[in-house]
Amino acid sequence: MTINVQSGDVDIGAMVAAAKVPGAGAVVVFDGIVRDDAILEMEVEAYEEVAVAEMKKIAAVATEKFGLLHVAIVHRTGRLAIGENIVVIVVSASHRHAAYDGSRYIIDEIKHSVPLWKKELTRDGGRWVDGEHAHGSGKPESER
Amino acid sequence: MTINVQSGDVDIGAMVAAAKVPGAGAVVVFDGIVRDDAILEMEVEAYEEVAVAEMKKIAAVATEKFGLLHVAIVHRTGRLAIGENIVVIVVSASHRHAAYDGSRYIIDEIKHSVPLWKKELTRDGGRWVDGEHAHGSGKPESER
Amino acid sequence: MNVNVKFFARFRELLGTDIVTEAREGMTIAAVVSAAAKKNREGYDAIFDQKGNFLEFVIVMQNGQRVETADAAAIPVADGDVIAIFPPVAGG
Amino acid sequence: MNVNVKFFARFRELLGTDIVTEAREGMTIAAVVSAAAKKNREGYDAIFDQKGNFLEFVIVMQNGQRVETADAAAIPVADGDVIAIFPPVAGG
Repeated sequence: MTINVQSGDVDIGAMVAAAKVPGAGAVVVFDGIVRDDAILEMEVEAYEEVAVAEMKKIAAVATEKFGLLHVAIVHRTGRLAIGENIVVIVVSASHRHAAYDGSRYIIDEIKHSVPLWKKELTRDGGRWVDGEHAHGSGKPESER
Repeated sequence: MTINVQSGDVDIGAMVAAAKVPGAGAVVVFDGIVRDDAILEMEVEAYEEVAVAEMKKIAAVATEKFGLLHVAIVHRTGRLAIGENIVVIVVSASHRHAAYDGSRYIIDEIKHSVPLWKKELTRDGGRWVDGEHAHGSGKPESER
Repeated sequence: MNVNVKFFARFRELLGTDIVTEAREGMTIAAVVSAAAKKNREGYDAIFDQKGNFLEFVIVMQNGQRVETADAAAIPVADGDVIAIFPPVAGG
Repeated sequence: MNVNVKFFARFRELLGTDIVTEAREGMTIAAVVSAAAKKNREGYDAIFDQKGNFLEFVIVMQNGQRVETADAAAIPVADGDVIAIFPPVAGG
Protein backbone atom coordinates (compact mmCIF):
# COMPACT_ATOMS: atom_id res chain seq x y z
CA MET A 1 0.00 0.00 0.00
CA THR A 2 1.51 3.30 -1.13
CA ILE A 3 -0.23 6.49 -0.02
CA ASN A 4 1.32 9.85 -0.80
CA VAL A 5 0.49 13.53 -0.74
CA GLN A 6 3.06 15.25 -2.92
CA SER A 7 3.62 18.21 -5.21
CA GLY A 8 5.47 16.22 -7.87
CA ASP A 9 3.77 14.32 -10.66
CA VAL A 10 3.30 10.55 -10.80
CA ASP A 11 4.27 7.83 -13.26
CA ILE A 12 1.01 6.03 -13.95
CA GLY A 13 2.74 3.31 -15.99
CA ALA A 14 4.98 2.48 -13.04
CA MET A 15 2.00 2.52 -10.66
CA VAL A 16 0.15 0.03 -12.91
CA ALA A 17 3.24 -2.19 -13.08
CA ALA A 18 3.43 -2.20 -9.26
CA ALA A 19 -0.22 -3.28 -9.08
CA LYS A 20 0.50 -6.52 -10.98
CA VAL A 21 0.90 -8.65 -7.88
CA PRO A 22 0.33 -12.43 -7.74
CA GLY A 23 -3.35 -13.27 -8.18
CA ALA A 24 -4.23 -9.99 -9.89
CA GLY A 25 -6.38 -10.21 -13.02
CA ALA A 26 -7.67 -6.65 -13.21
CA VAL A 27 -6.11 -3.26 -12.59
CA VAL A 28 -8.28 -0.14 -12.44
CA VAL A 29 -6.81 3.35 -12.50
CA PHE A 30 -8.71 6.49 -11.58
CA ASP A 31 -7.01 9.72 -12.61
CA GLY A 32 -8.70 12.95 -11.56
CA ILE A 33 -7.34 15.79 -13.65
CA VAL A 34 -7.66 19.57 -13.70
CA ARG A 35 -10.65 20.35 -15.92
CA ASP A 36 -10.69 23.41 -18.11
CA ASP A 37 -13.60 25.18 -16.39
CA ALA A 38 -12.53 28.61 -17.62
CA ILE A 39 -9.72 28.60 -15.09
CA LEU A 40 -6.02 29.38 -15.37
CA GLU A 41 -4.72 26.88 -12.85
CA MET A 42 -5.77 24.95 -9.78
CA GLU A 43 -4.23 25.12 -6.35
CA VAL A 44 -4.53 22.14 -4.03
CA GLU A 45 -4.02 22.36 -0.30
CA ALA A 46 -3.79 19.49 2.16
CA TYR A 47 -3.67 18.94 5.90
CA GLU A 48 -0.97 16.54 4.97
CA GLU A 49 -0.44 14.33 8.02
CA VAL A 50 -4.15 13.80 8.51
CA ALA A 51 -4.80 13.40 4.77
CA VAL A 52 -2.23 10.60 4.54
CA ALA A 53 -3.55 8.89 7.67
CA GLU A 54 -7.14 9.16 6.46
CA MET A 55 -6.27 7.78 3.00
CA LYS A 56 -4.44 4.87 4.62
CA LYS A 57 -7.58 4.11 6.58
CA ILE A 58 -9.71 4.29 3.41
CA ALA A 59 -7.28 2.02 1.55
CA ALA A 60 -7.35 -0.52 4.38
CA VAL A 61 -11.14 -0.54 4.50
CA ALA A 62 -11.35 -0.89 0.70
CA THR A 63 -8.82 -3.72 0.72
CA GLU A 64 -10.86 -5.59 3.29
CA LYS A 65 -14.28 -4.78 1.84
CA PHE A 66 -13.52 -5.57 -1.81
CA GLY A 67 -10.64 -8.03 -1.53
CA LEU A 68 -8.19 -5.71 -3.25
CA LEU A 69 -4.67 -7.05 -3.77
CA HIS A 70 -2.93 -3.70 -4.15
CA VAL A 71 -3.80 -0.06 -3.52
CA ALA A 72 -1.76 3.03 -4.37
CA ILE A 73 -3.03 6.58 -3.96
CA VAL A 74 -1.17 9.77 -4.81
CA HIS A 75 -2.82 13.14 -4.23
CA ARG A 76 -1.01 16.17 -5.55
CA THR A 77 -0.75 19.55 -3.83
CA GLY A 78 0.31 22.99 -5.04
CA ARG A 79 -0.33 24.67 -8.36
CA LEU A 80 -1.52 22.41 -11.16
CA ALA A 81 -2.12 23.30 -14.80
CA ILE A 82 -5.14 22.21 -16.80
CA GLY A 83 -4.92 18.50 -17.60
CA GLU A 84 -2.51 17.74 -14.78
CA ASN A 85 -3.12 14.80 -12.47
CA ILE A 86 -4.76 15.81 -9.18
CA VAL A 87 -5.29 12.35 -7.75
CA VAL A 88 -4.28 8.95 -9.08
CA ILE A 89 -5.69 5.78 -7.57
CA VAL A 90 -4.45 2.39 -8.77
CA VAL A 91 -5.96 -0.82 -7.44
CA SER A 92 -5.79 -4.44 -8.47
CA ALA A 93 -7.97 -7.44 -7.69
CA SER A 94 -8.51 -10.96 -8.97
CA HIS A 95 -11.56 -9.88 -10.94
CA ARG A 96 -12.77 -6.67 -12.48
CA HIS A 97 -15.89 -6.11 -10.38
CA ALA A 98 -13.85 -5.89 -7.17
CA ALA A 99 -11.30 -3.59 -8.83
CA TYR A 100 -13.95 -1.18 -10.14
CA ASP A 101 -15.95 -1.20 -6.91
CA GLY A 102 -12.84 -0.73 -4.78
CA SER A 103 -11.52 2.10 -6.94
CA ARG A 104 -14.82 3.92 -6.84
CA TYR A 105 -15.18 3.46 -3.11
CA ILE A 106 -11.76 5.02 -2.56
CA ILE A 107 -12.36 8.15 -4.65
CA ASP A 108 -15.82 8.64 -3.13
CA GLU A 109 -14.36 8.42 0.37
CA ILE A 110 -11.48 10.75 -0.47
CA LYS A 111 -13.94 13.37 -1.66
CA HIS A 112 -16.00 12.82 1.44
CA SER A 113 -13.56 12.77 4.31
CA VAL A 114 -9.93 13.61 3.50
CA PRO A 115 -8.74 17.14 4.42
CA LEU A 116 -7.88 18.44 0.96
CA TRP A 117 -9.11 21.60 -0.73
CA LYS A 118 -9.00 22.89 -4.27
CA LYS A 119 -8.98 26.49 -5.38
CA GLU A 120 -9.67 27.38 -8.99
CA LEU A 121 -7.49 30.28 -10.03
CA THR A 122 -9.24 32.52 -12.52
CA ARG A 123 -8.50 35.82 -14.20
CA ASP A 124 -10.44 37.63 -11.42
CA GLY A 125 -8.72 35.83 -8.58
CA GLY A 126 -9.95 32.47 -7.45
CA ARG A 127 -12.73 30.45 -5.90
CA TRP A 128 -12.54 27.57 -3.46
CA VAL A 129 -14.30 24.49 -4.79
CA ASP A 130 -17.26 23.32 -2.73
CA GLY A 131 -17.04 19.78 -1.47
CA GLU A 132 -19.45 17.16 -2.79
CA HIS A 133 -20.63 16.41 0.72
CA ALA A 134 -21.15 19.22 3.16
CA HIS A 135 -20.06 18.13 6.61
CA GLY A 136 -23.17 19.84 7.75
CA SER A 137 -23.75 18.34 11.12
CA GLY A 138 -20.26 18.93 12.34
CA LYS A 139 -20.42 15.48 13.87
CA PRO A 140 -17.40 13.22 13.97
CA GLU A 141 -17.32 10.78 11.07
CA SER A 142 -18.29 7.81 13.21
CA GLU A 143 -21.61 9.47 14.03
CA ARG A 144 -22.52 10.55 10.54
CA MET B 1 -11.38 6.86 -30.81
CA THR B 2 -8.54 4.35 -31.11
CA ILE B 3 -9.49 0.68 -31.34
CA ASN B 4 -6.81 -1.92 -31.96
CA VAL B 5 -6.31 -5.66 -31.90
CA GLN B 6 -2.56 -6.24 -31.79
CA SER B 7 0.12 -8.60 -30.58
CA GLY B 8 2.41 -5.85 -29.30
CA ASP B 9 2.14 -4.30 -25.85
CA VAL B 10 0.66 -0.89 -25.06
CA ASP B 11 1.95 2.24 -23.35
CA ILE B 12 -0.67 2.98 -20.72
CA GLY B 13 0.95 6.30 -19.78
CA ALA B 14 0.67 7.49 -23.39
CA MET B 15 -2.94 6.26 -23.57
CA VAL B 16 -3.81 8.25 -20.44
CA ALA B 17 -2.10 11.35 -21.86
CA ALA B 18 -4.16 11.01 -25.05
CA ALA B 19 -7.37 10.85 -22.99
CA LYS B 20 -6.76 14.33 -21.52
CA VAL B 21 -8.92 16.15 -24.04
CA PRO B 22 -10.63 19.51 -23.43
CA GLY B 23 -13.41 19.18 -20.86
CA ALA B 24 -12.04 15.99 -19.31
CA GLY B 25 -11.93 15.85 -15.51
CA ALA B 26 -11.65 12.09 -14.98
CA VAL B 27 -9.74 9.32 -16.73
CA VAL B 28 -10.48 5.68 -15.93
CA VAL B 29 -8.23 2.86 -17.09
CA PHE B 30 -9.20 -0.80 -17.08
CA ASP B 31 -6.30 -3.19 -17.57
CA GLY B 32 -7.16 -6.88 -17.79
CA ILE B 33 -4.01 -8.91 -17.16
CA VAL B 34 -3.03 -12.57 -17.32
CA ARG B 35 -3.74 -14.02 -13.89
CA ASP B 36 -1.54 -16.68 -12.41
CA ASP B 37 -4.13 -19.46 -12.31
CA ALA B 38 -1.51 -22.23 -12.29
CA ILE B 39 -0.88 -21.58 -15.96
CA LEU B 40 2.29 -21.11 -17.96
CA GLU B 41 1.01 -18.62 -20.50
CA MET B 42 -2.16 -17.46 -22.14
CA GLU B 43 -2.92 -17.49 -25.84
CA VAL B 44 -5.44 -15.02 -27.20
CA GLU B 45 -7.15 -15.46 -30.56
CA ALA B 46 -9.31 -12.94 -32.40
CA TYR B 47 -11.55 -12.79 -35.44
CA GLU B 48 -9.75 -9.56 -35.99
CA GLU B 49 -11.82 -7.63 -38.55
CA VAL B 50 -15.05 -8.37 -36.73
CA ALA B 51 -13.51 -7.80 -33.30
CA VAL B 52 -12.33 -4.32 -34.30
CA ALA B 53 -15.68 -3.45 -35.90
CA GLU B 54 -17.58 -4.72 -32.86
CA MET B 55 -15.37 -2.78 -30.43
CA LYS B 56 -15.85 0.39 -32.50
CA LYS B 57 -19.59 -0.11 -32.18
CA ILE B 58 -19.29 -0.62 -28.41
CA ALA B 59 -17.12 2.49 -28.08
CA ALA B 60 -19.62 4.56 -30.06
CA VAL B 61 -22.54 3.36 -27.96
CA ALA B 62 -20.61 4.02 -24.72
CA THR B 63 -19.63 7.50 -25.91
CA GLU B 64 -23.24 8.33 -26.62
CA LYS B 65 -24.71 6.63 -23.57
CA PHE B 66 -22.28 8.01 -20.96
CA GLY B 67 -21.07 11.22 -22.61
CA LEU B 68 -17.49 10.00 -22.85
CA LEU B 69 -14.97 12.43 -24.31
CA HIS B 70 -12.36 9.87 -25.37
CA VAL B 71 -12.24 6.09 -25.75
CA ALA B 72 -9.23 3.92 -26.57
CA ILE B 73 -9.29 0.12 -26.54
CA VAL B 74 -6.39 -2.20 -27.25
CA HIS B 75 -6.90 -5.97 -27.13
CA ARG B 76 -3.82 -8.12 -27.41
CA THR B 77 -3.54 -11.40 -29.30
CA GLY B 78 -0.97 -14.17 -29.30
CA ARG B 79 1.02 -15.60 -26.41
CA LEU B 80 1.02 -13.55 -23.23
CA ALA B 81 2.97 -14.20 -20.04
CA ILE B 82 1.51 -13.92 -16.54
CA GLY B 83 0.94 -10.27 -15.64
CA GLU B 84 0.90 -9.09 -19.25
CA ASN B 85 -1.84 -6.76 -20.44
CA ILE B 86 -4.66 -8.57 -22.27
CA VAL B 87 -6.97 -5.64 -22.77
CA VAL B 88 -6.51 -1.97 -21.92
CA ILE B 89 -9.47 0.42 -22.00
CA VAL B 90 -8.91 4.13 -21.37
CA VAL B 91 -11.84 6.53 -21.24
CA SER B 92 -12.27 10.11 -20.14
CA ALA B 93 -15.31 12.17 -19.20
CA SER B 94 -16.10 15.44 -17.48
CA HIS B 95 -16.90 13.66 -14.24
CA ARG B 96 -15.92 10.42 -12.63
CA HIS B 97 -19.28 8.67 -12.59
CA ALA B 98 -19.54 8.77 -16.39
CA ALA B 99 -15.94 7.60 -16.75
CA TYR B 100 -16.41 4.62 -14.42
CA ASP B 101 -19.78 3.66 -15.89
CA GLY B 102 -18.53 3.98 -19.45
CA SER B 103 -15.39 1.95 -18.76
CA ARG B 104 -17.34 -0.81 -17.12
CA TYR B 105 -19.91 -0.89 -19.89
CA ILE B 106 -17.16 -1.32 -22.46
CA ILE B 107 -15.42 -4.25 -20.75
CA ASP B 108 -18.75 -5.97 -20.03
CA GLU B 109 -19.75 -5.67 -23.69
CA ILE B 110 -16.34 -6.86 -24.91
CA LYS B 111 -16.66 -9.98 -22.81
CA HIS B 112 -20.19 -10.44 -24.07
CA SER B 113 -20.03 -9.92 -27.80
CA VAL B 114 -16.57 -9.50 -29.32
CA PRO B 115 -15.09 -12.54 -31.11
CA LEU B 116 -12.03 -13.13 -28.95
CA TRP B 117 -10.97 -16.31 -27.20
CA LYS B 118 -8.43 -17.12 -24.52
CA LYS B 119 -6.62 -20.39 -24.02
CA GLU B 120 -4.77 -21.06 -20.79
CA LEU B 121 -1.60 -22.99 -21.51
CA THR B 122 -0.76 -25.38 -18.72
CA ARG B 123 1.81 -28.07 -18.13
CA ASP B 124 -0.63 -30.69 -19.47
CA GLY B 125 -1.60 -28.74 -22.55
CA GLY B 126 -4.25 -26.12 -22.37
CA ARG B 127 -7.88 -25.26 -21.83
CA TRP B 128 -10.07 -22.74 -23.61
CA VAL B 129 -11.60 -20.26 -21.21
CA ASP B 130 -15.39 -20.31 -21.05
CA GLY B 131 -17.07 -17.03 -21.83
CA GLU B 132 -18.94 -15.18 -19.09
CA HIS B 133 -22.09 -15.22 -21.19
CA ALA B 134 -22.95 -18.31 -23.14
CA HIS B 135 -24.42 -17.28 -26.47
CA GLY B 136 -26.84 -20.05 -25.78
CA SER B 137 -29.71 -19.29 -28.03
CA GLY B 138 -27.61 -18.83 -31.10
CA LYS B 139 -29.79 -15.81 -31.85
CA PRO B 140 -28.34 -12.68 -33.37
CA GLU B 141 -27.39 -10.11 -30.78
CA SER B 142 -30.34 -7.87 -31.59
CA GLU B 143 -32.76 -10.61 -30.56
CA ARG B 144 -31.08 -11.63 -27.37
CA MET C 1 -18.21 -20.43 -56.65
CA ASN C 2 -15.81 -20.03 -53.70
CA VAL C 3 -16.70 -19.61 -50.07
CA ASN C 4 -14.16 -19.06 -47.28
CA VAL C 5 -14.93 -20.92 -44.04
CA LYS C 6 -13.19 -19.60 -40.95
CA PHE C 7 -13.16 -21.66 -37.78
CA PHE C 8 -11.93 -20.10 -34.54
CA ALA C 9 -10.57 -21.24 -31.18
CA ARG C 10 -11.33 -24.90 -30.39
CA PHE C 11 -12.95 -25.39 -33.79
CA ARG C 12 -9.85 -24.00 -35.53
CA GLU C 13 -7.62 -26.38 -33.63
CA LEU C 14 -9.68 -29.32 -34.90
CA LEU C 15 -10.46 -28.14 -38.42
CA GLY C 16 -8.07 -25.40 -39.46
CA THR C 17 -9.24 -22.04 -40.75
CA ASP C 18 -9.57 -20.02 -43.95
CA ILE C 19 -10.79 -23.10 -45.78
CA VAL C 20 -11.74 -22.12 -49.30
CA THR C 21 -14.48 -24.44 -50.46
CA GLU C 22 -16.09 -24.86 -53.85
CA ALA C 23 -19.84 -24.38 -53.31
CA ARG C 24 -22.64 -25.29 -55.66
CA GLU C 25 -25.35 -22.76 -56.53
CA GLY C 26 -28.05 -22.70 -53.82
CA MET C 27 -25.92 -24.43 -51.19
CA THR C 28 -26.81 -23.25 -47.67
CA ILE C 29 -24.44 -21.96 -45.01
CA ALA C 30 -25.05 -25.12 -42.98
CA ALA C 31 -24.22 -27.36 -45.96
CA VAL C 32 -20.98 -25.52 -46.73
CA VAL C 33 -19.84 -25.65 -43.11
CA SER C 34 -20.84 -29.29 -42.82
CA ALA C 35 -18.78 -30.16 -45.90
CA ALA C 36 -15.75 -28.28 -44.53
CA ALA C 37 -16.10 -29.91 -41.09
CA LYS C 38 -16.54 -33.49 -42.28
CA LYS C 39 -12.83 -34.06 -42.75
CA ASN C 40 -12.42 -34.42 -38.98
CA ARG C 41 -14.96 -36.35 -36.94
CA GLU C 42 -14.14 -34.63 -33.65
CA GLY C 43 -14.33 -31.23 -35.32
CA TYR C 44 -17.67 -32.05 -36.91
CA ASP C 45 -19.10 -33.32 -33.62
CA ALA C 46 -17.96 -30.16 -31.83
CA ILE C 47 -20.20 -28.12 -34.13
CA PHE C 48 -23.14 -30.28 -35.22
CA ASP C 49 -25.55 -32.56 -33.39
CA GLN C 50 -26.45 -36.04 -34.58
CA LYS C 51 -29.21 -34.70 -36.84
CA GLY C 52 -26.72 -32.38 -38.54
CA ASN C 53 -28.03 -29.19 -36.90
CA PHE C 54 -25.70 -26.63 -35.36
CA LEU C 55 -25.19 -27.23 -31.66
CA GLU C 56 -26.98 -24.63 -29.57
CA PHE C 57 -23.95 -22.61 -28.49
CA VAL C 58 -22.26 -22.39 -31.90
CA ILE C 59 -22.06 -18.90 -33.40
CA VAL C 60 -22.38 -18.43 -37.16
CA MET C 61 -21.47 -15.29 -39.10
CA GLN C 62 -21.87 -14.57 -42.78
CA ASN C 63 -19.56 -11.75 -43.90
CA GLY C 64 -19.17 -10.51 -40.34
CA GLN C 65 -22.91 -10.50 -39.59
CA ARG C 66 -24.42 -12.87 -37.06
CA VAL C 67 -26.84 -15.44 -38.50
CA GLU C 68 -29.23 -17.40 -36.33
CA THR C 69 -28.09 -21.03 -36.38
CA ALA C 70 -31.62 -22.20 -37.22
CA ASP C 71 -31.60 -19.92 -40.29
CA ALA C 72 -28.18 -21.11 -41.44
CA ALA C 73 -29.79 -24.21 -42.92
CA ALA C 74 -31.99 -22.03 -45.14
CA ILE C 75 -29.73 -19.15 -46.16
CA PRO C 76 -27.76 -19.79 -49.35
CA VAL C 77 -24.15 -18.72 -49.73
CA ALA C 78 -22.90 -16.40 -52.46
CA ASP C 79 -19.58 -16.33 -54.28
CA GLY C 80 -16.88 -14.74 -52.09
CA ASP C 81 -18.80 -15.19 -48.85
CA VAL C 82 -16.84 -15.47 -45.62
CA ILE C 83 -18.54 -17.85 -43.19
CA ALA C 84 -17.23 -17.80 -39.61
CA ILE C 85 -17.99 -20.49 -37.06
CA PHE C 86 -16.96 -20.15 -33.45
CA PRO C 87 -17.70 -21.06 -29.84
CA PRO C 88 -18.95 -18.47 -27.31
CA VAL C 89 -16.58 -15.53 -27.01
CA ALA C 90 -14.29 -15.14 -24.01
CA GLY C 91 -12.14 -12.05 -24.50
CA GLY C 92 -11.36 -9.16 -22.20
CA MET D 1 1.11 26.22 27.71
CA ASN D 2 1.37 26.31 23.93
CA VAL D 3 -1.25 25.23 21.43
CA ASN D 4 -0.77 25.24 17.63
CA VAL D 5 -3.81 26.40 15.66
CA LYS D 6 -3.87 25.39 12.02
CA PHE D 7 -6.34 27.02 9.66
CA PHE D 8 -6.80 25.62 6.16
CA ALA D 9 -8.08 26.78 2.78
CA ARG D 10 -10.28 29.89 2.98
CA PHE D 11 -9.67 30.19 6.72
CA ARG D 12 -5.90 30.05 6.20
CA GLU D 13 -6.08 32.81 3.62
CA LEU D 14 -7.83 35.04 6.16
CA LEU D 15 -6.01 34.06 9.32
CA GLY D 16 -2.74 32.34 8.48
CA THR D 17 -1.82 28.93 9.85
CA ASP D 18 0.44 27.26 12.41
CA ILE D 19 -0.41 29.95 14.93
CA VAL D 20 1.22 29.09 18.23
CA THR D 21 -0.91 30.51 21.00
CA GLU D 22 -0.30 30.76 24.72
CA ALA D 23 -3.27 29.05 26.39
CA ARG D 24 -4.31 29.26 30.03
CA GLU D 25 -5.05 26.12 32.02
CA GLY D 26 -8.60 24.92 31.33
CA MET D 27 -9.07 26.96 28.17
CA THR D 28 -11.38 25.19 25.71
CA ILE D 29 -10.72 24.46 22.04
CA ALA D 30 -13.35 27.04 21.09
CA ALA D 31 -11.74 29.71 23.25
CA VAL D 32 -8.27 29.08 21.81
CA VAL D 33 -9.55 29.20 18.23
CA SER D 34 -11.62 32.29 18.98
CA ALA D 35 -8.56 34.09 20.36
CA ALA D 36 -6.50 33.13 17.31
CA ALA D 37 -9.26 34.22 14.91
CA LYS D 38 -10.05 37.56 16.52
CA LYS D 39 -7.16 39.34 14.84
CA ASN D 40 -9.16 39.39 11.59
CA ARG D 41 -12.87 40.19 11.61
CA GLU D 42 -13.59 38.49 8.29
CA GLY D 43 -11.68 35.42 9.38
CA TYR D 44 -13.55 35.27 12.69
CA ASP D 45 -16.93 35.69 10.97
CA ALA D 46 -16.10 32.88 8.55
CA ILE D 47 -15.79 30.48 11.48
CA PHE D 48 -18.06 31.71 14.28
CA ASP D 49 -21.66 32.88 14.43
CA GLN D 50 -22.77 36.00 16.30
CA LYS D 51 -23.10 34.06 19.55
CA GLY D 52 -19.52 32.86 19.26
CA ASN D 53 -20.43 29.29 18.33
CA PHE D 54 -18.73 27.47 15.49
CA LEU D 55 -20.68 27.79 12.25
CA GLU D 56 -22.43 24.58 11.32
CA PHE D 57 -20.13 23.51 8.48
CA VAL D 58 -16.81 24.18 10.22
CA ILE D 59 -14.69 21.13 10.97
CA VAL D 60 -12.61 20.96 14.13
CA MET D 61 -9.81 18.52 14.85
CA GLN D 62 -7.75 18.08 17.99
CA ASN D 63 -4.47 16.27 17.26
CA GLY D 64 -5.87 14.87 14.01
CA GLN D 65 -9.10 13.59 15.57
CA ARG D 66 -12.44 15.06 14.64
CA VAL D 67 -14.24 16.87 17.48
CA GLU D 68 -17.93 17.73 17.32
CA THR D 69 -18.18 21.53 17.09
CA ALA D 70 -20.72 21.58 19.93
CA ASP D 71 -18.20 19.77 22.16
CA ALA D 72 -15.35 22.10 21.25
CA ALA D 73 -16.69 24.66 23.71
CA ALA D 74 -16.36 22.15 26.53
CA ILE D 75 -13.16 20.25 25.74
CA PRO D 76 -10.02 21.80 27.26
CA VAL D 77 -6.76 21.97 25.36
CA ALA D 78 -3.52 20.46 26.59
CA ASP D 79 0.04 21.65 26.15
CA GLY D 80 1.33 20.81 22.67
CA ASP D 81 -2.14 20.28 21.18
CA VAL D 82 -2.62 20.84 17.48
CA ILE D 83 -6.05 22.28 16.74
CA ALA D 84 -7.11 22.28 13.07
CA ILE D 85 -10.01 24.32 11.76
CA PHE D 86 -11.21 23.94 8.18
CA PRO D 87 -14.15 24.20 5.80
CA PRO D 88 -15.74 21.10 4.18
CA VAL D 89 -13.20 19.05 2.28
CA ALA D 90 -13.08 19.10 -1.52
CA GLY D 91 -10.21 16.94 -2.68
CA GLY D 92 -10.03 14.23 -5.29
